Amino acid sequence: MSGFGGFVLRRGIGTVITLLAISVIVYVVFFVTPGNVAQITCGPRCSPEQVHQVAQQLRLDDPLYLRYWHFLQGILVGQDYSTGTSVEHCSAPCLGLSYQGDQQVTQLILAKLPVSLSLVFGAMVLWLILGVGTGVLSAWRRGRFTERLLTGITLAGVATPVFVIGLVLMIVVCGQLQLLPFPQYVGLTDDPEQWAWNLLLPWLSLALIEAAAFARLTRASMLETLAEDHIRTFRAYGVGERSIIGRHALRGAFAPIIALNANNVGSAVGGAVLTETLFGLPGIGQELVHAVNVVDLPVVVGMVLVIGFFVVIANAVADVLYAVADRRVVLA
Amino acid sequence: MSLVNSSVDGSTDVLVEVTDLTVGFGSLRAVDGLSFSLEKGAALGLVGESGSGKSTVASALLGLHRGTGADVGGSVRVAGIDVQEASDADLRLLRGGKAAMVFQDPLSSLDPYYAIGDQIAEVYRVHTRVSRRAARARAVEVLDRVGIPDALRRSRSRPHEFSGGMRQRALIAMALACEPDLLIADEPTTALDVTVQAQILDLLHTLREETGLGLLLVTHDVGVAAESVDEILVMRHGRAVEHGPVDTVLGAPTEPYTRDLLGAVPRVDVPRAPSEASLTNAEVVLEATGLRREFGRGKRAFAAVDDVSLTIHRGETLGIVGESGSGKTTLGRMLVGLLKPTAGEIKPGGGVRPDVQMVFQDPVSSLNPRRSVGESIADPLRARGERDEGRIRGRVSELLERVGLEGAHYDRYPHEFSGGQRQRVGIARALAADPRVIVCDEPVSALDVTTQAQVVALLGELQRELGLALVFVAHDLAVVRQVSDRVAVMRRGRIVEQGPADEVYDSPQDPYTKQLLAAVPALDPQVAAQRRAVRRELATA
Amino acid sequence: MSEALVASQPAGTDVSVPAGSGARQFWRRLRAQRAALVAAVVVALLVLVALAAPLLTAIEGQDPFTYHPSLIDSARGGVPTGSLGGITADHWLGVEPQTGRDLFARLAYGARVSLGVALGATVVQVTIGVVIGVAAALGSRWVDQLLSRITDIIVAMPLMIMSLALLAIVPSSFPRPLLVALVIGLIAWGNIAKIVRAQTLTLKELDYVSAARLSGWGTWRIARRELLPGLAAPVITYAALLVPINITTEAALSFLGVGVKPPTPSWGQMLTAADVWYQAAPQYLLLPAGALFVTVLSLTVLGDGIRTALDPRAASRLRIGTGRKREAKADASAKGTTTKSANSKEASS
Amino acid sequence: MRQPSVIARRVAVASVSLAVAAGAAACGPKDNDAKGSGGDSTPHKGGTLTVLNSNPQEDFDPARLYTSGGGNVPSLVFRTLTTRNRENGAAGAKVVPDLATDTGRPNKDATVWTYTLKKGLKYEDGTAITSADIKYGIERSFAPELSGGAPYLRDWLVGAADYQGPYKDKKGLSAIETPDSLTIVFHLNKPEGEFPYLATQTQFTPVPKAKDTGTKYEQHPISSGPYKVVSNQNDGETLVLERNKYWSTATDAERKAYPDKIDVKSGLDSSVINQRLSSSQGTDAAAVTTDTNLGPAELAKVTGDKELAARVGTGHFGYTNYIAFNPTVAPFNNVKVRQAISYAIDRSSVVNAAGGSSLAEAATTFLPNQKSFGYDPYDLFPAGASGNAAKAKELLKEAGYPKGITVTLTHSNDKDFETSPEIATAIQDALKKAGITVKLQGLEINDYKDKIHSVKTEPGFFLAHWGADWPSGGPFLAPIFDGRQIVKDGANFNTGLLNDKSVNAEIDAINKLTNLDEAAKRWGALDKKIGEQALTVPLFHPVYKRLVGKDIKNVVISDWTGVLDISQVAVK
Repeated sequence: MSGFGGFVLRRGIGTVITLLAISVIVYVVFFVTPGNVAQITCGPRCSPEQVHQVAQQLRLDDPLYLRYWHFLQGILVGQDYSTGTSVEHCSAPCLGLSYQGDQQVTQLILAKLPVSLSLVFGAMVLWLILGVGTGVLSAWRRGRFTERLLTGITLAGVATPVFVIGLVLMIVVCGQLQLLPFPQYVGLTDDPEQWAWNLLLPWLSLALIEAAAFARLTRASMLETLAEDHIRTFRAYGVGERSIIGRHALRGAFAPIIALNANNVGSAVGGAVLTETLFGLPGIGQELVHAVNVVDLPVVVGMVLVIGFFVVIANAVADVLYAVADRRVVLA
Repeated sequence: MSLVNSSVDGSTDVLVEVTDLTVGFGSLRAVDGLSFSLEKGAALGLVGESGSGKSTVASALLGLHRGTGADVGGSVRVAGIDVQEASDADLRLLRGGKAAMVFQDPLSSLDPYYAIGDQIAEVYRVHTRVSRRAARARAVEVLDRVGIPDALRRSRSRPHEFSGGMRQRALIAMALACEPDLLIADEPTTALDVTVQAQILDLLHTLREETGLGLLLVTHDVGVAAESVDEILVMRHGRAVEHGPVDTVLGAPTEPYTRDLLGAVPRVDVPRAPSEASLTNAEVVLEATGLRREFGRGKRAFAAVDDVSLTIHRGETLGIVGESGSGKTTLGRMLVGLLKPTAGEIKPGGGVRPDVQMVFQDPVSSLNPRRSVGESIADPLRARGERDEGRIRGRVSELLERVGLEGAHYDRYPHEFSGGQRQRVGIARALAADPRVIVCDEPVSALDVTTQAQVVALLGELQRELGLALVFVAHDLAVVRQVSDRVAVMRRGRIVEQGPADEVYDSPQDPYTKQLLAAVPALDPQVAAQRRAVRRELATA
Repeated sequence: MSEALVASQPAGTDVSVPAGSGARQFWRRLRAQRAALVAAVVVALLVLVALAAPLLTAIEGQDPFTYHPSLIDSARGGVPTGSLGGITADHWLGVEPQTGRDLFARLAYGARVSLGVALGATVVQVTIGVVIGVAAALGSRWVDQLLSRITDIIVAMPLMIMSLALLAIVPSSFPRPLLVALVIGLIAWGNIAKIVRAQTLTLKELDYVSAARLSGWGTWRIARRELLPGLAAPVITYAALLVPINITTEAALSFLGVGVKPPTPSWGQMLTAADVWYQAAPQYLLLPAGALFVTVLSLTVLGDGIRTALDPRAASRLRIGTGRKREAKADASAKGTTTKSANSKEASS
Repeated sequence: MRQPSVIARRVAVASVSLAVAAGAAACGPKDNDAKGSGGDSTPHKGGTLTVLNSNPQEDFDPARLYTSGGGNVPSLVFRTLTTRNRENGAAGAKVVPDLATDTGRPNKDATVWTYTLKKGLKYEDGTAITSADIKYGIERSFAPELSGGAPYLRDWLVGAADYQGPYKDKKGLSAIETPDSLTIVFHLNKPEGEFPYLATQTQFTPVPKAKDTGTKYEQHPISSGPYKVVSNQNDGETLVLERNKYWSTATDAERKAYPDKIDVKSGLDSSVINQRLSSSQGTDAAAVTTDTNLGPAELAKVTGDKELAARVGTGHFGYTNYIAFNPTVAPFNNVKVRQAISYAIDRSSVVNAAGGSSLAEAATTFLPNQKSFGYDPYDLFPAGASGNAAKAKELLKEAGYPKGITVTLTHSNDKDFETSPEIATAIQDALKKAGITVKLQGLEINDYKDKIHSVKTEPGFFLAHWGADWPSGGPFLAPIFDGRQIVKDGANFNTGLLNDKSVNAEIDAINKLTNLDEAAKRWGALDKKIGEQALTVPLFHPVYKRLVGKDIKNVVISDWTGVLDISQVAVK
């Protein structure tokens, strides 16, 4: 088990370094991004004096390294801030306060994360079912019409941007057929049924886009496995085609599917911007784009770190799952 | 048709009846009009070089060509089932139920993702309606039967957790699970070390003795066949060359091809004419002292080569022999400088740059498929600064001719050559650097015996002519004896025995060397039986 | 779209030692696949349309920029007045709502931008990916650590966000299509670098690379002569996948308002503007969507074809993903083997 | 104010460069077509109204809100000294009393304004509203923590320029006096006849000092209006408002407050909002939107459907989209060049780009085309519908450019259909005929705003827009053309850098008028006078068309906001 402990430790250190590097990059990039933050925060018709006051309030006049140091301090020991009438404490790890809403970034993230996670994990189930199912079918019916049809459909998913798929689905399914409600996020803990019902369409839109990659991967891995010697063994022992496909060929595709899936889940947490936007799901991606537009640096840094964290963690989890799926692999 | 039917009705003991079998893949005829039969409990060896169609025959017995687009003609009856005419369901009953197959590479022949016991149980359940639990019990039983210790626990392991020999035992266990009448073994020991090979052959022998299994053994190794079967069928280009009892075919071959084949097989018990160099105590060209090489770090570190010292003289051949994992390849790579030793040093004799080159095992991967062979051979010349195209071409052509190819082959690509020819290209490339030493890492193990003999002969010739020192790394004891003046036996990274070839082979001192030599299959069935007895002794000792 | 571009593909780690070589074999094998041939023809046609856009629109007698207010119904939001979205002999595919600009001309010129941006970005991604991947695989442990870490960081950065920021930083005088191609290329090379690193790690263990080292060549020359050709198959295959992904990325950036700027047409921009028109003027949406679909489909099929032609061992198999490496050669020790598998794994995550 | 996110892109949201939450002026006749489709059109109390919005109500602090007339949703919670008249059309552009008994009593030169509160006014917790609370509310809006409101208080109140709010400066603003709990007096540093308009803004809402929680106040602002905030999630993304039982129609003649409950759901894509309103399923049948207009594509669909068309409300907000010139940059320093462009402009293609003739009306005046602004329909450089290329060429020749000129048009990259690339390309195409080659310079929105609002970086030729803080010429013309409002080192809106003594003097003179009708006429005349300098090319005034759910009744659209007034809507 010490091997696993070492793995966790190494990955932990790697994660911290990666996230630190990301935060520095974001700080630098947004430092040179145009947009007078104080003016944006204060309002367009603020006088120069007011803008100056706001800039002081937000420490915008400090040199970049000091601002970054302040940010690190917040993470390590938290930070105090004034609401005007009282002094509040943002406890460590504090990612700072939004320039715009004076909200604690950590709380903002906690509010948005359930939405993004609901979207991504639900969609994940669908894209695995759709993608792997399609992949298995097309590996089985390889070279026949079924396979070509399925390939075409999944590629259509890739080729059509989500804002087109999603909108058309919504107009048809919710507007014309009235099969589903127009999506509106409902918390999982508030009402699980409504949660699923409302998210079904976003899940489907996101899944349609990702499914093709899984279908291709599944099919390719299965065909590769089918060409391997051990399949010949089982054929030579009278094992039926169904079992060969379903048990042996599919099993060979597990590990690569896990790897791809982890990759996609990790990046979709912050990457499903367009899906969130279209369906009005108040998730990380949507908030992040908004924060970028108003140059709300603390929010941008915080959100990017969370997204980076998920990507890194997803990959670490994938490595573990991969090692479980394929026992020949050792964690390193 | 009616004839065949009557033979089944006539309750003769015919297990396999192949009549005028042809198998074609497109324009290629892999098997061309082959007929033979096998009685219950008998053992037939199909022997031939690569491309002779022997494995195709094995597949045809189980109808494995069905649905692949191969063109199968003639008739095949196995255990009373007409393989050509049988329904898919009947064919599945045959496969594994009446006739089971054991494949060459035991690792890739098992599903890497499932426990071995589960895989055997799965196959068992295809043929017998039993519960999962009963099938697992049966799996443990057959695993125990083939000599896997602690079978219950080991049945839960996955293939990669087994050693090569264990895997092959597991495959044999799978074959035994449904108590078939016929065992088809397709090169069952080719991927195994010689000691393990002996164990597997012994196992097959015992199983036959005890269960009365019929055996069809497909192999390229005449020695393996000699150890295991009653009858031999020598194949070439899809046709039968010679067919008869093992003693007759091996003892008094009538066909010239069979004679050539037997002549090419290296013998472990035949001494080599010593080279001049070994007699004259020539100068030392390479000296290695206290070599050690570790892989991995921390807890996973292990030494592939540990405290190895060698000297190599001009014009002599040093054979390094050992089984897989013995560290012989690592040692070879250190000698040429592809790997840096963790400890110890390698120095050229007389302080001259050693100029060590290498000939690689795999003729496929040792040449860049995207460059012409001429370009590959020219590499050392260009690297040394030669810029004159004409001179380069001239030298490369010369080298190509020297190794028995044509100078005009300069612009050809590796895939246009056969395995043996590619190995010649590899030799030419090594020569291009004007080396004093060439390390040959299993240079012939991927080649057929006849080709093997030619390449070995070429190396010997070159050595005499150019005064090269050769380090010949191989697992095949016979080949090593054939070429070496001195031999070093390696085991687990160390040299256990080193000395003149004849001494090591004829009066081995180390028990491991003895074990190795006892494991070498003999061409003479009588000798084989003797060796089997010796092995039992060694094992119990 | 962002979803597509973050969908990175894990590394292919099998080492192909293609039996064949030389351009002739490649073409022979490519020609043997009908689907790939058809796809190649379609791709060629698309490229041709893009290149010949000025000529084609001249034949039509239109250009992509001129407004035709008379062809739209201003009171109804600017919907084209004619039937089928205003298809006439003058306007082969109808006109754009709100402006009356010719859709055929915009589609043809849009192909230039979309394909150009996507190809440009792919070239950047492949170049960076190959350089970083090869350097990491061949460099010392420290170089490898450093480059792999940088790759991790790039992979963990949300692409959309960095694009938004970078596109805002660069002065507007910088040619926009070039900028979009550069930004996509500079941000999304992580996965290809990982693939190349894994592939190079395996390739460099091959005997012919060792032989080249024994010949006395240096690392650079070996990388160029022995490794790069071996990387061609996986890189080309992956690049064929990247092109459609990049096209949709451009579309997504347009959707977020930072793509190629009007009046320069691009398919992504057309899609973005058209999606709300899907009920009122369906062909406005269907044209760019169809063009994108055909492009993605044919590029994918062509990519598979090229892969198959480069690596016949993979014949009839489409490969994006991780292959489990065959266990190593006879002499590899058990431990060595597991470490190797771990390497290939590392690269695929 | 907040910028609408890039994402809320498809439809131009009614965000004046300034006013977020309120809209504009009304369309002519009282539209019967906006009534609910049911037989009984009489509104009743009860039910739940759903509001589907694209932008979250991120600011819900009265100090931070920048509204015209108190906003739509905010005005359900915040009552102010005065408010807008909640009636259809031009009548809706009038200012009426709210908390106060009248619209304010000025002294002779309109520098001192006195208000008296109605009796019996209470907060949601039952405590009494006092004039001191109003003063405190205004003082809060000076705190840097709570910045965001309109600049007028700072500019007009005596000694307010350096005031930093009650958190830093406990003494308070001496310009505001509260002699007793019902009276409040404002001292201005110059005459401002339009002060009653200013008093409609949310800064004039009472904030009880004891309940002030600084920047957190917006999570639960204390209601003085008919509804109180029950829940405010995710920074204004979902709001639930329920009745404030201490509010009474007896003291509030303006707000009808028919529904019992109001659910505000935002963060929605604009096309989704319109789709939901047109489908009107479930709770969407009783839904409206306060920030999403119909876009051209949706309009094309809606006009073909009678049932839907009957549910579209049309309104006009005082708002102008225009081209701005910087006369210090060549060649725009030459008035003939500016005139040439004015003549050359093809307004019909610009209108099409903005959504067609149903969503935009060609503009030849800077002031919006409404009576309350003193609209005078002049057309100084008649360009017709599609531009007068000949006249433009002639002027260019006179200006010394016989072969035409090449100019760079700066615009934003936002998809707002106002200063966006679509409009810019339409202008590019339109000016081609007159031999004017336009190069486009598209800037990211923040960059664009920084550039055009700084005298140091202001480009010569760019797209701009301006919206009314209240329906009068004052806040429309003064920030843009008053020479004393040129800001050298901050956000400057006088983009024409006009500092004309006669203009300045006329602005001062009109500000003294407390008769607003008379003032309107003079604003109109001033607009025409400034127009002669061709510092801007007015392009179009937007028209707002919005759908309502099928159960919605009593749709009132004033000329002040241009959109339905949520306080009048009924769902039963």
